[in-house]
Amino acid sequence: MNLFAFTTIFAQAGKGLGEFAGDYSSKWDAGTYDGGLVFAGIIKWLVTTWGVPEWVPLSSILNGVLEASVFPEIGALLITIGLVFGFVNIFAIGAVWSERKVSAHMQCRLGPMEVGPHGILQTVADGLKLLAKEDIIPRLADKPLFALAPAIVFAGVLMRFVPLPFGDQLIASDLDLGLFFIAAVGAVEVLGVIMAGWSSNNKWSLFGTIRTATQMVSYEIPIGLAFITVIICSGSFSLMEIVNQQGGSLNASDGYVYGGWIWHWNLFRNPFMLVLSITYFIASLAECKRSPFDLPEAESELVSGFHTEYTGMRFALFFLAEYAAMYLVAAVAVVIFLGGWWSGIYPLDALGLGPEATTLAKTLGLLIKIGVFLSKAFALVFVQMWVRWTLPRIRLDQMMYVCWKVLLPISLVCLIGSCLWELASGGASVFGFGIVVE
Amino acid sequence: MTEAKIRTEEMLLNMGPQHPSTHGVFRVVVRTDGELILESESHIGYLHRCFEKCAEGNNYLQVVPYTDRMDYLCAMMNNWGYAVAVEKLAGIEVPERAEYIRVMVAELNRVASHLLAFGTYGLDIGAITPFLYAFRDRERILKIFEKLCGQRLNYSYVRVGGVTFDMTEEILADIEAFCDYFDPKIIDEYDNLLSYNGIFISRTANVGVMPADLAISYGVTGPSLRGSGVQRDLRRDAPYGIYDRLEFDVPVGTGEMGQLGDCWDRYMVRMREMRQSIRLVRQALAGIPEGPFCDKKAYRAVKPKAGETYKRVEGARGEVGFYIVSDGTNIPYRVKARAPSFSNISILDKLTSLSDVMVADLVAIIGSLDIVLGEVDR
Amino acid sequence: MARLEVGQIIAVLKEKLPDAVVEEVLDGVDPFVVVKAEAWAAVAGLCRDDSRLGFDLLSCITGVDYPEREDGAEIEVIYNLDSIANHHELTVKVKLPRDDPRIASVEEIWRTADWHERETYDLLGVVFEGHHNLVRILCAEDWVGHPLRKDYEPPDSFHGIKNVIY
Amino acid sequence: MIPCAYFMNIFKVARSIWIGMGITLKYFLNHKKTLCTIQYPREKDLIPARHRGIHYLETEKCVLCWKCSDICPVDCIYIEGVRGVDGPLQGGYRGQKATLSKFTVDYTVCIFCGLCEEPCPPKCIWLGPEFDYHSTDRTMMEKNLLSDEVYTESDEVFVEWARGENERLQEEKKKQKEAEKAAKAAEKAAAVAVAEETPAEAAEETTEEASAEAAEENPEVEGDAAE
Repeated sequence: MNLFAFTTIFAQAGKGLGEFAGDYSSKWDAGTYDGGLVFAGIIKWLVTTWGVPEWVPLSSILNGVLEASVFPEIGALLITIGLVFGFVNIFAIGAVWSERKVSAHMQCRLGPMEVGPHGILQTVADGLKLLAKEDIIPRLADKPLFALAPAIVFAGVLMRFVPLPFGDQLIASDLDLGLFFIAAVGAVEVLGVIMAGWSSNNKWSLFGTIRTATQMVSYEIPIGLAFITVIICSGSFSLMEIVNQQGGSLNASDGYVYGGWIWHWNLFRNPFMLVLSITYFIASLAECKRSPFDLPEAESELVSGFHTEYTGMRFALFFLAEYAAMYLVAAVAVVIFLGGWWSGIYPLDALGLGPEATTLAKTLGLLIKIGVFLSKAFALVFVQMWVRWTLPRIRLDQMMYVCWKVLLPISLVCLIGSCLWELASGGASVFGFGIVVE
Repeated sequence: MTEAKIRTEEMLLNMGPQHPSTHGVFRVVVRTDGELILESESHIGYLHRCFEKCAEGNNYLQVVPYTDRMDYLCAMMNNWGYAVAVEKLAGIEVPERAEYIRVMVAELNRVASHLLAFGTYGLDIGAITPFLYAFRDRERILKIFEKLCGQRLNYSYVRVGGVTFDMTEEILADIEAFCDYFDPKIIDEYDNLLSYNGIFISRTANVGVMPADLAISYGVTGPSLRGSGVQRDLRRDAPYGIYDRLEFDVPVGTGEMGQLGDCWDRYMVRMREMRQSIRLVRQALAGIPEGPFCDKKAYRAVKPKAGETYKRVEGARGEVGFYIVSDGTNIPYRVKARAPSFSNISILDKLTSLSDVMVADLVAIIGSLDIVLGEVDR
Repeated sequence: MARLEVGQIIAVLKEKLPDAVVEEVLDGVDPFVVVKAEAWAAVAGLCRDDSRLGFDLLSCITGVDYPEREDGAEIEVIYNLDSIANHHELTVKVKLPRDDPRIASVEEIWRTADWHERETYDLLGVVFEGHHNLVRILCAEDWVGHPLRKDYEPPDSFHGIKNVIY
Repeated sequence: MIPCAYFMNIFKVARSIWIGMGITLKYFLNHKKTLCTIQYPREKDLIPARHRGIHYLETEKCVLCWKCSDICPVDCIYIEGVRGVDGPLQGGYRGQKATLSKFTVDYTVCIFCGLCEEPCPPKCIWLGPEFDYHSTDRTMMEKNLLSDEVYTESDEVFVEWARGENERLQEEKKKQKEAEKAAKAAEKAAAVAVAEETPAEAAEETTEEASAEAAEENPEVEGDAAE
């Protein structure tokens, strides 16, 4: 079911990408820029408005790619993909390092200290080591599936970055069905994990695989319920729209969203949202196989779960996918509950918005929004790490219990409660402030 | 697809000899139905180092280092068990000071061993941080031992007729500092971090329930037996050394989180025993007399008369027994070691067949029995 | 149920099974009692089930080889019994001939005897009749010989692994 | 009531998780104070005086009594040499009333039990503070305590030479002794022939001879236990 949904939606996403790529520049020039391929747009914008000198080869290359190429869409697409991919990689490298540091500091240790200052390049060194390692495929493994699985897992995670914003207007493609897309494409990762475990021809891997399948399929339901609640409250599937609504629109008469205060966030929209955010967080831990739901790779039980037989770069891909998924679920939580790029402080949010803003203010505002968004997401990632380095692992049946008997009923109650609250209060939040829906 | 078309079959899973949670080279062949274990069969012997054969070729003094290597996590108790047996055989009197030192080092070693059991149990269940905390505190004890006898694991410290080195004032101060640091602050922290953690309780309570009569029949001793509610501690029931003069409680399982004798009970007995051990160390610290630390004559050469004896001491994992046969020479005719882990782990197959056990539970059960494979295989 | 001295324990044994006890040594380092090999299963059952004895814990099984004896009692199997309830212990010896040491298994009486008997079989070659799975436990399954026999010669190699003596 | 127990259970678990997370957060925030590791190759832990590491030998004190190699439970100490005040082995290591040609410990075998320290009469062998003795080659794991270096093939050559030299010395001594004996016998015969001696004196002489013989038998080369 999910898979079918995913194919149709992905087709739509591709269409959307193409459309945006086609007319991004005209929109930008006309000043009606409204998202879509903004990574490419930003570069174009930097090149044109900030006057990057001609002798910098970057600008000419970019200009060349963007304008002189036969298919400007492809150039923009490549840059967008490159930026997302680069972000995922750099984030994974940083996250692995910080995970090691966080765990070390929680355990009275120092963690990596040798490569670079405070071991900051340790992950790079590890990555290089993994690249240089021999790629072993077990003799009795199903070779094509075995080789394909890590790529599918990684692609499954990467695809979910498509409708995910990184800041105001910074989004690969603002899909109409963004949240649905994220929920649906999650199934691809399960497929990859099942392929990995099954093709390894290892009993431990098989155990890990079955656990993964059980776990991820189950936990999609509380996550989906959280999404549905947010969608009902916001009236939109689009992540951009959901975030913009949490801006509160204190002065929305001119069509711009200027941001609001912290109580405009979905988290405080009604008391059920608070509970729902916790259930979403717990379910998201399970979704990205983090402790205490790390049963698929429980190293003390299953050696290493579904990636027991993987070495070198293929293993690194699983690793990358895990950390990318960590960021992804955190960023989605930020979007749907924690106000996205809005800092919750009105003057800060309003900086650089509106028709009369200067270029400097615009740039500053954009950077602040990126910073706010990323720091919120990173804080959630830190909480994920913190949980991991504190809690023991739960058992398979308990995992199912938590999902079906705890999270699911609570989420359902929250869904119904949120609907009733919306009906009764007419859109007023916990703090009594109304949220203007344009 | 109808039910009849789905073919299911049981799976034979080979856990070990190299597996993160078997605590050594221990192999369990389990027949599973999905995650559920139907039957398990333990295989040991991968670490067999012919202790008993080696002991037949070395004299009484030379056997001591071999006993270290049986249960390398509480070597003091192994040394002591051997020493007690030989002393009984040869009729050697141990000086008073040596007895106090023995109690002190053995109880500290018990704390170190239980700390490791606590840490690795957390690791088995999936909590990694308690393991590091346990190692941090175990390190303090090992530092004291290193200062005392120059080694961190294989002490060979308790010898026939006394101990190897005298206790200095500095080390006594170190021990006291450790006691003050450790009890109760750190143990309370451990309890809060792991023992009473909801997930931990749900993983261990009602898992691997070991009825008392079954445990006794399988020869389970030590904290694992006490976890089933049996008041059995050789330090109190058959006192050796100066234990009859010291005050301590014998913690037993209470079944407060689930059934009596489950993994949580066995785990908790160890946590409570650590407090008692610190209590014993404090008493020994207060009462340590001046005097010689060993019987100098026994120190050089031991040559007991022909005869045989069986002596047991309460090790960290159970009763460490030595059956020694002497033929009147300075080389033992036969040394048989009763290793507590050997008997304790033999109940594993029974425990997996008693109730529905999942693969994750098997790890929890093995961890709660706290085996040392060096001792199982000797 | 109370603690009994070794003499009293032996008296109980003699009362119930008058023929079983061959010899009793009370003045050694550890007192022990020697029982007939044929009677061992009955003695073991009595030891566990008699309420005065109540030996619920079989602490240790030791096998000792005395090749220089030549009276058909070259191998001794020593059982250390312990009563957790009554706090008393007993050492029981059974003497067996060296060329064909056979004795009844007590694994049905004390489950712990299962592994201990396997160990004794492995290292000394004592055959425990009635044991459900009498295979080697510490040595490899295809090991030749019983290492704790005094005349045991270690093999030069085992599956191509050379025996290096330092 | 069941629903009540359900919520109590959730609450209890959540509370215990919160407490545990508080502990790890406390450690995280105070990590500078709670740090308990050291950066090993650059910082080193204090090694206590009693540490049982690699052996050291005060060669000049050694009396060549083989007590340490006798007590060693794993027989990893190999000693060769000659007893004698004037150092019959030219180039050998001078001990106390002995000349050593080989004194090695095989660390592939040694278990660092420290038993060799105690029986030594002049207390000249002791286990020092060094513990990081490592090699990628099994043959490099034997330490020559005489030079405090790895026992190499050139050392082996010297030991071989010393062994030969030793045998030669033995032979010479034996020959010398035989010659002396013969001379003495001849003397004695001559003395008997010339004059009478008291039997007591003769007895004294024979005991002297026997003790001399016993003393000379001692400094024979100890065969290497590995051979």
